[in-house]
Amino acid sequence: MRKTIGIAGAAGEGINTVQSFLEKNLKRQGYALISYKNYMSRVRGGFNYALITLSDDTVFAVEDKVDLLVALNSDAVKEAGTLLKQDGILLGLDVFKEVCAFSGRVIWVSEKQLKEISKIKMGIGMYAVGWILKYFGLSKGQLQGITHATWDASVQKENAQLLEFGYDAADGVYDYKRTEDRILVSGNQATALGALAAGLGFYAAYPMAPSTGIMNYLSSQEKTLGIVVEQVEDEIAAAMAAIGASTCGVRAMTGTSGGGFSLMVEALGFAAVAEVPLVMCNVQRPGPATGLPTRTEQADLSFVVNASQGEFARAVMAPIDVEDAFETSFRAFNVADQYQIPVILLTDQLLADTVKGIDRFDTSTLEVNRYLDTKDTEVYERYDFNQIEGRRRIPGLTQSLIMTDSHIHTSHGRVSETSEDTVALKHKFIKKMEALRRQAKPPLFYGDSAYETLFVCWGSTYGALREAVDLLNAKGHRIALLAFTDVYPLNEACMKPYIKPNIKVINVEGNAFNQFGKLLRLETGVAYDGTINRYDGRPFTGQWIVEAYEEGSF
Amino acid sequence: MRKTIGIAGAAGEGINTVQSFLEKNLKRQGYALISYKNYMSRVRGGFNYALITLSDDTVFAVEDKVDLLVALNSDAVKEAGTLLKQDGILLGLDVFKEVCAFSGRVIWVSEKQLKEISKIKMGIGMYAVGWILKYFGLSKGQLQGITHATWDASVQKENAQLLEFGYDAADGVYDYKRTEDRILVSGNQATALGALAAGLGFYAAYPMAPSTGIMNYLSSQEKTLGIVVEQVEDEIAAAMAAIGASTCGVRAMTGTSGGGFSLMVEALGFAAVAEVPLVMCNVQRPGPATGLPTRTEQADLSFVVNASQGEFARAVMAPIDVEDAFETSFRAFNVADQYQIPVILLTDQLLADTVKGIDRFDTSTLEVNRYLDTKDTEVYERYDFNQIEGRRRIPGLTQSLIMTDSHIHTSHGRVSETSEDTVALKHKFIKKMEALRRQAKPPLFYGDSAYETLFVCWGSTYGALREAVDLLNAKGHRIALLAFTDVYPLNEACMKPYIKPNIKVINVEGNAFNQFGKLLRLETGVAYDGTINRYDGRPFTGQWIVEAYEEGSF
Amino acid sequence: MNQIEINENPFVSEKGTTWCPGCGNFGILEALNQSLFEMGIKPQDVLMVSGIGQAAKLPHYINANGFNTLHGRALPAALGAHVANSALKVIVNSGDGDTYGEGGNHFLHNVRRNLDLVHIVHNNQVYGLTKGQGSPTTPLGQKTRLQVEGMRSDALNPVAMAVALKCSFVARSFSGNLPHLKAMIKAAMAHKGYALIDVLQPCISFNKINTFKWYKDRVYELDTSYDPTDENAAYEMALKYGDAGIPIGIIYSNPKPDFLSRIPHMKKPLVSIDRKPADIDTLLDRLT
Amino acid sequence: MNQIEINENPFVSEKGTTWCPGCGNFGILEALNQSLFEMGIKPQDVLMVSGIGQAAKLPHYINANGFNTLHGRALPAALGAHVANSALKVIVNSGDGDTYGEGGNHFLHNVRRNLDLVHIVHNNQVYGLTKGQGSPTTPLGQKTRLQVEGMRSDALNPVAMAVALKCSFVARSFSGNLPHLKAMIKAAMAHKGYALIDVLQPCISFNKINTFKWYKDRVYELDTSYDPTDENAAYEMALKYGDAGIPIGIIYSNPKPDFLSRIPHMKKPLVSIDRKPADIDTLLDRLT
Ligand SMILES: Cc1ncc(C[n+]2csc(CCOP(=O)(O)OP(=O)(O)O)c2C)c(N)n1
Ligand SMILES: Cc1ncc(C[n+]2csc(CCOP(=O)(O)OP(=O)(O)O)c2C)c(N)n1
Ligand code: SF4
Ligand code: SF4
Ligand SMILES: [Mg+2]
Ligand SMILES: [Mg+2]
Repeated sequence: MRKTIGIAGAAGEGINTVQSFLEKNLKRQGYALISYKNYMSRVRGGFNYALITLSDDTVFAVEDKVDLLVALNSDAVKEAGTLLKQDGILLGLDVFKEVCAFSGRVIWVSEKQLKEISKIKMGIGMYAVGWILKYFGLSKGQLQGITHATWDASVQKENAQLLEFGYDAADGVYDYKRTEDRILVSGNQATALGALAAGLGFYAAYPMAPSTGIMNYLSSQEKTLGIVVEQVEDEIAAAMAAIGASTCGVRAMTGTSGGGFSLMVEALGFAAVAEVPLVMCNVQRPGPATGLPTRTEQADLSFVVNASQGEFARAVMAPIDVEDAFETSFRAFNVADQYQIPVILLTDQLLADTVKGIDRFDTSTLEVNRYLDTKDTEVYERYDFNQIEGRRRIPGLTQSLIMTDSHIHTSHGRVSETSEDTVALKHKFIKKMEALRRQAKPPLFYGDSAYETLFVCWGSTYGALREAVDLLNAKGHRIALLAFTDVYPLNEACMKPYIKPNIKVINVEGNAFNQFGKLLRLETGVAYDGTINRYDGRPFTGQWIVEAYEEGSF
Repeated sequence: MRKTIGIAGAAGEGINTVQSFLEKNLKRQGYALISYKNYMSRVRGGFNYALITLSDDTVFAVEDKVDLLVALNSDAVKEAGTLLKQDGILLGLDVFKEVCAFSGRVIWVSEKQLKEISKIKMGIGMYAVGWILKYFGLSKGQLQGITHATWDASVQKENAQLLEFGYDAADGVYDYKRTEDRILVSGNQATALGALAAGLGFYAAYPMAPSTGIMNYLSSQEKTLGIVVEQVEDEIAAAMAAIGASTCGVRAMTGTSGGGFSLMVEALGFAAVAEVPLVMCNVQRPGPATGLPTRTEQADLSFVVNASQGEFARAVMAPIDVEDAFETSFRAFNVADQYQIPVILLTDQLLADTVKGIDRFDTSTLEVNRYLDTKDTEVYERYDFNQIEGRRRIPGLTQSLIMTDSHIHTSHGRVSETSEDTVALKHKFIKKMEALRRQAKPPLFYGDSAYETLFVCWGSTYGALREAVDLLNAKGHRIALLAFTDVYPLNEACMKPYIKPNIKVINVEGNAFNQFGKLLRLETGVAYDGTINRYDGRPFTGQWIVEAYEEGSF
Repeated sequence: MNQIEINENPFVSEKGTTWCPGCGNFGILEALNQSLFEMGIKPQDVLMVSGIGQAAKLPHYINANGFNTLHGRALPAALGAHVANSALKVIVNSGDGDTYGEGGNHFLHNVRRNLDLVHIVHNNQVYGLTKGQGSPTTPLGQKTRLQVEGMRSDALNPVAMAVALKCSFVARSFSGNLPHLKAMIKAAMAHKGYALIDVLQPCISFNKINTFKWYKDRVYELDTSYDPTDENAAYEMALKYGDAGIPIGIIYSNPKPDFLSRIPHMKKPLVSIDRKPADIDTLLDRLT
Repeated sequence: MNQIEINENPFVSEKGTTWCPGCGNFGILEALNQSLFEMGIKPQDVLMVSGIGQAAKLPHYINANGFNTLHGRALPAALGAHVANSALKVIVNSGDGDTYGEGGNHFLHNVRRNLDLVHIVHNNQVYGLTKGQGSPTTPLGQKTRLQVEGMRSDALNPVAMAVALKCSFVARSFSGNLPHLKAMIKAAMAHKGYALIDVLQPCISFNKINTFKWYKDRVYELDTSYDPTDENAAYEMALKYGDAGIPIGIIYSNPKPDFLSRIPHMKKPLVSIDRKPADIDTLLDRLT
């Protein structure tokens, strides 16, 4: 069983509320689910929709066509034909009947009746929540829990009536038993939680869609966890403040999207040469420049891999799903401390705004390693050229005087212009890169072990690609995929286990320039035989990839 | 004949003055010459030296060992042994005799005698100018012209005596006839002159070594040419102001070094998506971060090729010598206008601070092309997706209302979020890149046409590499070189004419990561068989490359 | 204005906005449309420059030349545009975050340049487009969607800062007072030099404190006896903000040469100067 | 201080500088060395933060913890460092270009935060390290190596701007007046909140106008009767600069809670808080 619910309307009409009521309750009912927001860069109006795909099995990406569409306004009713599957069901207000071109089943809800129950603008939303929850087998008693902190008693009462009105009108079709205790987490939250698990103490950022959710979540936990989240004046300040805190021994992070990352480029190189651990999250959106603020693309990879003047060591990690966002964000801090380098977490709007019901994170198995030097001898070389791993002492916490510097410097951090120090520092960076290459996490393999076609992807494309692999293999193809989280630097040998004679390698990326495909070729020598690219600001879905694959002549 | 003069001392001791007197007069005498400054990041003190290599034939790089060393202080006398060729001559003050370890010929100048002539601190400098000019065959009368705008009559008189004192003490060894009328230009000046020839109207920048010379030169010509040079508050403003001026129809440029370029990254993407022609010069210095402010490196190539979020069209050009800096800077403006793109001029401290006596630029053959649309119909699509070349109208100079925008937009510049516009813009960028690839200037070939080894280089490395090719071929090797000015995008077929069976390709770059070598492999499929890299902040010289080549096992 | 005139106003755009219905930005757009039309200016002679934000969308909603740049970067872009073609009247529209947050440095230095432009700041004391974070002008302690425990920085008083920077024209207005705002825009347009109008602009979606009513209850128009040319008095007046009342009007007037007047060799717009490669020949002569 | 005490001063570094002999920076370094020593502070408890420039080299010339960051970026780095470990006393040294030019935005906003630090601006009214361009504090019309026809922007008055930003401690001093400068540094160290000291610092190599003599002829110490807590009076005093005299001393004093006091849950330095992965378990509970 796999069903997709769409909730469509304008910004400000309550899509988010309906979505989160549905998600929470369906998850509690035991469904696996994943959701994604498709929204415009405006606060009110426009045409937005959320998609929730649920299943009794694990689910990796939303579908693009929906089984149930909640139409919050007339535009949504108009779009029903494009959004719904042919055998889908539309829930809409009867007053919009005449604009409807959808030929399938429609539940026309009487606006008059809704208005009699409540004057709130979007009665249809609450009605739909009731309707859908019954459809998916919830008992009427479970409606009790549906409420909102800001609702007063009268609003609560009317909403309960709307929910019941919808519930009573619905067919109860599915009935699944609660299977396990899941948590409901978005990609941005998972990134934030990974950082918190790693001991994040300071987060500095400037608001920028689609990264703001990380700051919002962290900020709401400030008091609980005793951390400091500071909205700074610009992104330069964000990166520098994080570097400042890290210099003084606190795990620190900044987050932004591409435009903000552009402003952090100089600070990135500073963290590298000053050998200050730094975690920077770039939640990609389509560029160039302002681009599409609320949409998705994977087009900042080459940029972050090469950003900043000069040559130095860095790692770039692109979590492939919500679970991986947590793990990778956690791991990024250890790696940053281990090599005293900047680590870039490269996510995107798709992952950031994907909400998924997943297994609760097990914090008991996580190990924090700060790689600090706890000795406190008089003599200490902060920048010992032969020491690529840790052994850091923190100013103020040691009797050694620590100099943190942005120039080419001596092993004590004093400005130097000698050839020797210049070369020694370069070689230190090269050694760090070699170590990173060796320990890079190998790609995840999924699919038919006797594959004839090997899809290669990175980051958030994994979810849809995995759905596509299943769909294609079900049709008789022999396909597998590799999904990379650690995208830079790559282990030269990472493709060795997977390259066999007579297979085709298809590069699948959410950009037009095949940035990862080229990087893979450069670093491992493996060239792709074909590509599937999406770059219209919309996320891949399984079905979209299947069609692209079948149309392509691979 | 090839001779190299070194002038060594501390910052503030007059190296620049001695250097420029020598350069001007030796050039006028008909010598071909090239010079380079090796200096520390400080205003007074330290140990700096200038090198002037002169020849009766063309000369492409300074030598690292000198024939004549002017030692302005005791440190310089101490270093004489390392700087001078064994058969070289040292000019030093007799009071520093005891620190001298140089075993060759020394002209000890009596400090007492100098002081009797003049109380000015660095009498030895003027003495040396006289000495050296006689050595290279100038007549005594030619000393008359040596003066400085800020000198008053008494200073002028004493300096004339010092010059004469030195002149009389020297052997007159070389005597060459005036051959042709050369001009003496530095790399930074040549870049500025190219821009001025192209019709530059506005230059906005923030001071940063080693790029400041461009701004200094342009600023000094502000009134003569009726241009505006503005020192702005930061590099972000510099790039944005240049974009603003270009938007309104004026050829505009900004210049900086890596750290400043880092701050311009967001603006770079803006110019691209707004389709505003923009010329940005990055005069590289070693990074990361503050790095080595006054030294040289070629390590920003991957950075500028990939800088900024998203995917768009750009061109990167790295002039290979002073003459090429002029030509390329001029051409950059035409290309920027042709495709309405940002063009990055990538030079470095070596080229910027190299002064060369060269043929006067012939402005009569230069053709400015603005690719403007002079029609003035009501309907006008500023961002016509099918029009990759020019056809630009300027706000205020047309009856059409022009919208210049940083989002994904419609062909009229209105913010858009549709898939269609997003894809159309991407395809437009791709088409621009294809056109740029086709018209990229092929590499310069030099050397033995029956080469067994092919050196590949880009930008300023050409000079030293060319000297090295000559030196090696004279020793019986069979070597040629390719020097790239247009480094991105590369024409896929650009290496075709040069790849033959059984040759070795050696990549020669002023960095450790072989950035161009990798780009070449990625874009043309040609892999290098070996590399020669320098990354200690010092420039390549012919001799250095020869030694690296002979030590390497190529 | 009667209906016919309104219909003839060439600045009025039919294309619709993405602002929330009821947003204070509409009042600013309306005031601009009317002022420009009434002053007899042609859309072709105006360049509307902006950064990114709700306020910064304005160039898309008015028929004139538009230059919608990057968040925080309207001013340096305006500098270049103005130097290139001073015949174009530059009007900058930007939010409080855009201007005083991300773009704070450009504000400082372009005021020092005394660029001849009109700068209308849509000051809603919040980040609108990014959904409700505090801005530099949000008061200390005020709670926002992000700053759930309240703001931790002292609010910036942009008017006082502009006075301290000796800005040549500093006004405050309110988007809910159309005649006043129009008067300020017209005075700013007539001023040669940097004309800042900080406009109190309610954000109905994210600022539930500084609402239409909040502003309305506090703003009062400056007395005609007030002398905006006295710097110390202006500074005192600039400090007035909050429950005790908010003066609107021209707070400070300090006429002085504008940027281009400080470049004596600039006799006509740069864009109208013809250039050719041979122009550099005299420069080359000096290098022989 | 007698010779023995000087030799015992642990802040004094033997390593030499790259400043020009005779530079005004030496006076600032000396005043800092002496003040810190006399206040009985340990080098281990001090973090010297700077950007890039001649002034910004100072952390390399004093025995203490040092943090030599990027041009213009000392303040945000100091923000992070201070939040991480408030037990370290942060002293920022930066040039006028560093602070008010490239770093202008950070200055605005960290003053608003009222970060508890001492900020010593080496104001030589020129860009020293890059060889003589005008800086934000170079007067209008003054000629420089780059601005051969003279500056085209009004000079920034950093003291007036700091007052307008309600900076909690604003002082001006002169690097040629060691006792005064030491007194200012000590007062700034004692102050809890943002303590700005704008120090007039001659650059003997590139500023041939604002020389030692030029400053000496103009500076005068503020009268003891002067009340720095009166904002309007402070503003008037801040405006005094130039031939009519330059007051030095504490121009403005406006005590108020510092940044960390505004975060009630911050009870001890962040760096001393022990964290473990299981800390998030309560957060996970809320996501079920
Ligand atoms: C470099 C960069 N950082 C952040 C953003 C995201 N962003 C867009 S608008 C905005 C702030 C809007 O606030 P304001 O300037 O006050 O304008 P308003 O929406 O309130 O009118 C931000 C932070 C961006 N577009 N670019
Ligand atoms: C991003 C960046 N831009 C420019 C520079 C070059 N730079 C170094 S110091 C400096 C200005 C120095 O002036 P100031 O801050 O007044 O310090 P001073 O040398 O006068 O003490 C500049 C522009 C740089 N290092 N980084
Ligand atoms: S969010 Fe606020 S500022 Fe933006 S359009 Fe809506 S009401 Fe206006
Ligand atoms: S250049 Fe000026 S500021 Fe820099 S060290 Fe020399 S005198 Fe001091
Ligand atoms: Mg705002
Ligand atoms: Mg300075």
